[in-house]
Amino acid sequence: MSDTTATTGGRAREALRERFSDIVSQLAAAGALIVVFIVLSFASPVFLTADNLFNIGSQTAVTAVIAVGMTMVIITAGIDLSVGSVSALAGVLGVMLITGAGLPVPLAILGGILVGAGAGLVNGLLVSMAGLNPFIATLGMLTVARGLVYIFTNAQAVFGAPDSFRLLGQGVIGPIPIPIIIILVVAVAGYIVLSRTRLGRYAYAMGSNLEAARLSGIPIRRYLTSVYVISGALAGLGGMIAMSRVNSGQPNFGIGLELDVIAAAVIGGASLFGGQGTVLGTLIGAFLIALIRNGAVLLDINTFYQQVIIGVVIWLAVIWDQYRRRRLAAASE
Amino acid sequence: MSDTTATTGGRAREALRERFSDIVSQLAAAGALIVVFIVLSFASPVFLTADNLFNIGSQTAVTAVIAVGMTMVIITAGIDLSVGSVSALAGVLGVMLITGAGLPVPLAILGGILVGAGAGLVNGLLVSMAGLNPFIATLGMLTVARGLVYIFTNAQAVFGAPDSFRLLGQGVIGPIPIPIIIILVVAVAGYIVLSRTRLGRYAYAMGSNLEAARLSGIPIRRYLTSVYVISGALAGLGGMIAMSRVNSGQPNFGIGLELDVIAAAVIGGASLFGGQGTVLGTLIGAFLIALIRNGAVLLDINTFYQQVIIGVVIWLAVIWDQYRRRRLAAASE
Amino acid sequence: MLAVDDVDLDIMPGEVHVMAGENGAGKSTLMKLLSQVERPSRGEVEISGERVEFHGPGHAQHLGVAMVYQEFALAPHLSVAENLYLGREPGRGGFVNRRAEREDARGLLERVGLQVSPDRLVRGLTVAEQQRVEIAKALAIDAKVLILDEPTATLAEREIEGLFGVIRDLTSHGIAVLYISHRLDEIFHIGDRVTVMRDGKVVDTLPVSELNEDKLVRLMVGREVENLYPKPEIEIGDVLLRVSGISRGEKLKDCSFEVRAGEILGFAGLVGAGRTELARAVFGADRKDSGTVELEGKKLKIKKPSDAIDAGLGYLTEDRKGDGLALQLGVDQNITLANLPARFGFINLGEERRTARRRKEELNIRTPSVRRKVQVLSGGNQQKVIVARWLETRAKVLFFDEPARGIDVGAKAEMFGLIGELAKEGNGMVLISSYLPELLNMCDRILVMHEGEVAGVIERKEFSEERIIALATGAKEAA
Amino acid sequence: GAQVRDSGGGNQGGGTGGGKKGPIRLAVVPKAVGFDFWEQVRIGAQCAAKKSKGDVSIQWDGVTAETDVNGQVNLLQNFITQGVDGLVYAATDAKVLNQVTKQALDQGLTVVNIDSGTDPQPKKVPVVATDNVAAAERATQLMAKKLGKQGGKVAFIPFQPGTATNDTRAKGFKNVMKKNPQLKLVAEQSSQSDYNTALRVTNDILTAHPDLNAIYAANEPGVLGAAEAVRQAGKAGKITIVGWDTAPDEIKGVKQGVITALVAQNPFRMGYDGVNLAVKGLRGGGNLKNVDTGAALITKDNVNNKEIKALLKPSCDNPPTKTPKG
Ligand SMILES: Nc1ncnc2c1ncn2[C@@H]1O[C@H](COP(=O)(O)OP(=O)(O)OP(=O)(O)O)[C@@H](O)[C@H]1O
Ligand SMILES: Nc1ncnc2c1ncn2[C@@H]1O[C@H](COP(=O)(O)OP(=O)(O)OP(=O)(O)O)[C@@H](O)[C@H]1O
Ligand SMILES: [Mg+2]
Ligand SMILES: [Mg+2]
Repeated sequence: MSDTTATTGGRAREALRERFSDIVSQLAAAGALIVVFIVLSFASPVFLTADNLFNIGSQTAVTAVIAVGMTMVIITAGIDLSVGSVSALAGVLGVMLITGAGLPVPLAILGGILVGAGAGLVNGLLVSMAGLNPFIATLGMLTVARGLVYIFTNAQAVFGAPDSFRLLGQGVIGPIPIPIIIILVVAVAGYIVLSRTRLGRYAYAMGSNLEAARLSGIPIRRYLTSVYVISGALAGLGGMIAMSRVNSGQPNFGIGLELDVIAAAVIGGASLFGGQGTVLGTLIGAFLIALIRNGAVLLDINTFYQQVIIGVVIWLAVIWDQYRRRRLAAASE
Repeated sequence: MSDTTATTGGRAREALRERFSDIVSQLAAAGALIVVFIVLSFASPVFLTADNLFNIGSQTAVTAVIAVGMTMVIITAGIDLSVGSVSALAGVLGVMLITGAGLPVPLAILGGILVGAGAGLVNGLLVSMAGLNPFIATLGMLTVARGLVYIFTNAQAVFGAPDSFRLLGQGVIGPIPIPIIIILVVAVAGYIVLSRTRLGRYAYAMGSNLEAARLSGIPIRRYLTSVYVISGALAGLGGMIAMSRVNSGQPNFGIGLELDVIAAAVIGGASLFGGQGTVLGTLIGAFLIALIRNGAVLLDINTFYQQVIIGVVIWLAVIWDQYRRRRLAAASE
Repeated sequence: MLAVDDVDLDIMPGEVHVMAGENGAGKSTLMKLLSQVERPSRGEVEISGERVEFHGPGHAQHLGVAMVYQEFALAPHLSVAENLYLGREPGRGGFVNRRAEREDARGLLERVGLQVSPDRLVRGLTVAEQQRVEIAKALAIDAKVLILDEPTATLAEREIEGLFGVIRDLTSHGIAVLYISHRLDEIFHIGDRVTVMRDGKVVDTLPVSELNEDKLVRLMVGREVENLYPKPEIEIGDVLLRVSGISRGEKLKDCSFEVRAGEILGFAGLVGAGRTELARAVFGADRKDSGTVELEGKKLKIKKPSDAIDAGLGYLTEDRKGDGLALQLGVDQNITLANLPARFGFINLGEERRTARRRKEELNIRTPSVRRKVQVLSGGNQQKVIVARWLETRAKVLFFDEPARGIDVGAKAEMFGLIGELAKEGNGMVLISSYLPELLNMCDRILVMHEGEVAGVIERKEFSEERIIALATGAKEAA
Repeated sequence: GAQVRDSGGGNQGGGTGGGKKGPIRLAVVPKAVGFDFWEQVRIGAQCAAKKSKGDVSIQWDGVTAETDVNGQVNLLQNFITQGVDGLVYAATDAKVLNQVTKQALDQGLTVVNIDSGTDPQPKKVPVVATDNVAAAERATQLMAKKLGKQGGKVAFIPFQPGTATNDTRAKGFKNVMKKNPQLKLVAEQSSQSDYNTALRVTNDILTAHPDLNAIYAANEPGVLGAAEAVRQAGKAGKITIVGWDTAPDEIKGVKQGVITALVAQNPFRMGYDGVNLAVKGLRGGGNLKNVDTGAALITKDNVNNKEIKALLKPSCDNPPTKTPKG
């Protein structure tokens, strides 16, 4: 009998560990983050200055904000390749709303977000209604949105936004840059949505077993669509931040951005097969990438070597993650 | 008993239909291909000229060849984002083998292919041994390979290859451009591997249900790795073709190529969740994209609008595919 | 953790050695150790005297250990033939001889009496059909030891007889069969010796001759289970659900039936008769060509499952993994999936946990924590989780499609008890099962299907296996 | 046997190297679409087409990235097969595109290079371009003069190593740097032709080198990013920024004194003269001469001159057909 209890005791411990293993991948990424952080603190005297850290924060805002939306999409076993183009489209149109239509800045920002949401809606409908593979649906949007932004701008940057527009991407509240505050707000909101709301729960359920979700009465189409709308809207917000940082509408912005964003989510433990992923993990992933980039410039590492290093570090971070998971699985027996 | 036979009869039909529905997606894409083809023949007088068709063929070679390898990877529920960079790395090093090491052209081409295979091997080991998510493993390779090619060339194109090197990408045998012949050879080889060999069978099995494959005693790691090696090798071949077409080593070649390649496979009916995909379908997908690009130029469609159109046509092609499948599923009852 | 703890087990050639035990007792895990799917932390396996090193499933097969897994190990995108010989394809030099493969496949399918073309994709088969493909796949390995993990969970009487035929044939050739089942009658029917497991330990190993049902149950559950089919006395109310004229392609032809308050209606029929299809059509899981559904007299417009659920219907599917569970989600999250305790879109996590805990106790779901991923629960406990989900929806009419699949006697009794309770509360229950005793004991009426048609409905007082079989096989005299 | 495909005949009514009557169809191909500079080229080209007598139509198309050499080769080949009368294009790779030019000439097309020529440059093919190296040297010298004898720390923001434009502008810069040892190159980080990236790397460079004295940026996004970063660091005017191109905000930067000098090419004129030369070649034939479209160095002092204004705001009514030295 005693060993039976021992066994059940073991299982209880294991149950704990399992919950744990959900966050462990994030911890692993976090581990990598911390290592890189320490290395850089020693490698560069200026790295640990408030200025630089705030800089990194602001620079990461765009990726991080968009990555939160991407995480939701990935959790549903989907993917959104269009975030780069959509952020450009939304950002540029947002700026045009100010310079062209003369809208007040806050409304224009809202407008930009809505444009993004609109693109997301198209993605969502293509996936949930037309039954397109998310990869194809959003790949199409990637080229369509880019084409549109060129058509609207004739490929010319849009200038002439008032300095008040700079606030979003360059402003500070007290000592804290507004972009960092935005990251926090979006992250907290994303965390709540994923862990506390129907939408979040259904996202996990749909990603884990779509048919089971459907048979459990979840209105698949509505919720699947909403997820892409959110991703689009956040891409729009990200675009507005990016444009605000340069106080102009840049039609060429965000080419290839999707890869960074997806990498952030996956490094953070999201599974492209759905059902797995967390906001915290994604943030860590985003900052890991940003940190490497920042360090590379501070140390004036040759651009070419930077690419090699970034790739290798991403590998190492995730390998470490895997290793930690294995160790944990092993320990749990 | 007569009804039993009836049912079995029904089931036989069902079997047929199922097989059918696998090729139907290709047919759908083929349908789109044919439609686009006909439209263009009417829209542009020069479209149907031998020259133009050969152009299209030769220009598609690179994408098509690489897409065959990508198809195998996708069938295993994997993905290879690194093909663009790897083709550049392999192509440039291949050219250097001629200009630098003074190797005879055929050996240099082989060398390029081996470089690609080497990169593929790294991808494969990262996926099958280190257990990395294919997306991350190959995303890392995407930046690493690109960085390496820049480092080796200092981002300068490599010139000085003999005219004999042009053969691969610009040669003809009789009236037929060699690139087109290469497409055929690779496609046939790919078809045989996928449909007639263990490797192909296991690729489908692993992509369809990895656990089942493992339980059936398939040496997962070996076969998974081989698939990435093949993809890398074909990326290498594609790279050599591309470099031969410009008779020089272009370190910037193939940026973003992976998206075209993956799109070709998915339009051709490959499923990113694994277990589905065929060489024929992928070829059709590749040519569909190429045709649209070519047509857009012939019809002098504004470049910006081109992007929108390409995106929309991709959507339509796949929506049509979905629709056909549905109709078929319904019919099969 | 220790799913299996210090187990000694020896199997004689030519014997059918039954493994019995509650859900989560460790049967499957033990078998997985034998077939080298999982690596034992301690201990060793000997086959005909020789110690066996761990080299993974391929090696086990090579040594002659074949296993039919409780959770199917088939590749849905591959054809039946391709699955049968997966990992052992005929042909040389890396090439596959597909003709030979297809031919051999036909032979195997014959042996398990499965009438599907070897070219069918496994994806398109019913669970029952897949089960038999699994068995055929194991037969393809000429094994010294054949392990069958709940092979009959999804089979109907007829097919089970066929399977037993196969097993006897094997044992007569000196092949040892390890047989896991929760069906007592089978155990006595086919078994030579029985090993009972509980909490990862062997309780006892006895020859069948020294056992009777009660004793076996006591060994398994560790307590008395007086009545397997506790059917309460309920006076039937008036019609709750009226389904009329449902048709769908070839599968369903003008099916009508009604369920009364407090009634338990059974669906009987051979595999492929269309029971599942009928339930799915009513529930809105599949589109229907025609037919109407009325609940408490008012006509329902059911386009998708959510409509049905809102209206007060529930459907527990027969394919646990395929369309039942969200494996990456926790037990609690799976239980509340169809009826999330939420306000304004926000989930009440506390209530969710309480609900889950309550159901865990009620159904005795073996898991240390309700937050654990369903993935790692034993087959039977997974089944209980889905049952819990549908109990949560508090539906007026509940369809249970093979609900007893793979759950142990104790649990079975508990669950049928529950079904009784629900009926008592004035709900209508529909019980789809391929295991007649369940229907005969639990149901007030049994609807028998044949080739997508309602062959007939039998009142409880007229219940008899013969009549049901007759209707199910479409024999004329029954009509 | 296999042989290299001679640029396979079958070309519908190509040009004849002069004496061409009737309508003319020209393909005008930039290095890449989607950039302000090339939009100016397009406007110039269309202006020329509109003004030139006889029916001259132009077909504008390009790849989306300067790095896509293969793409440009394919594009031009498609135009040749399509049977346009002439090509007016900017070579993304001098040596590679030389083949295409040959192929075009073989088929009797008239070819004109704008912005960047090929190597070797066929005599029949004129180049309408700025001497990038020379212009880069002028800009860098001005930077050196600003920093004076004590010199200082300099950062370089290239945009796409390996492309002709980027490398010629880098060459001129580095030539002058060599001649001025008092100038120290402390950072070289690419902007990847993206404003935000430029801003990011300059941010970080300023963090790493608080005592930075000057920045040389090789194109519009680089200049804008550098200026923005300097502004944000509160060092406007304290750091010398010289760079390329003339986007509105760059000009604004000059006026505000954030940017010291800009190299202004004359993209409008490249398109304009390019097309005119092609038409001349097709109509009259004869040999066509190269055109140096020149480059103006725009500073706070001359930014308001009217010829500079004309250069910055080209209109088809009074095309800036010559470039002030600035
Ligand atoms: N991969 C795993 N990780 C953690 N625990 C596991 C794993 N697989 C099984 N278990 C646990 O081990 C115990 C035994 O599981 P097993 O599947 O062997 O039970 P079983 O006897 O087959 O039950 P059933 O009759 O329901 O199939 C269960 O409590 C289960 O939760
Ligand atoms: N998921 C499915 N995919 C494809 N065909 C199916 C599926 N489910 C059932 N069918 C087909 O419908 C027919 C009826 O299957 P169904 O499951 O309804 O029979 P049943 O009476 O429920 O028997 P059982 O439930 O025991 O399999 C089967 O012959 C099968 O071919
Ligand atoms: Mg089991
Ligand atoms: Mg059924």
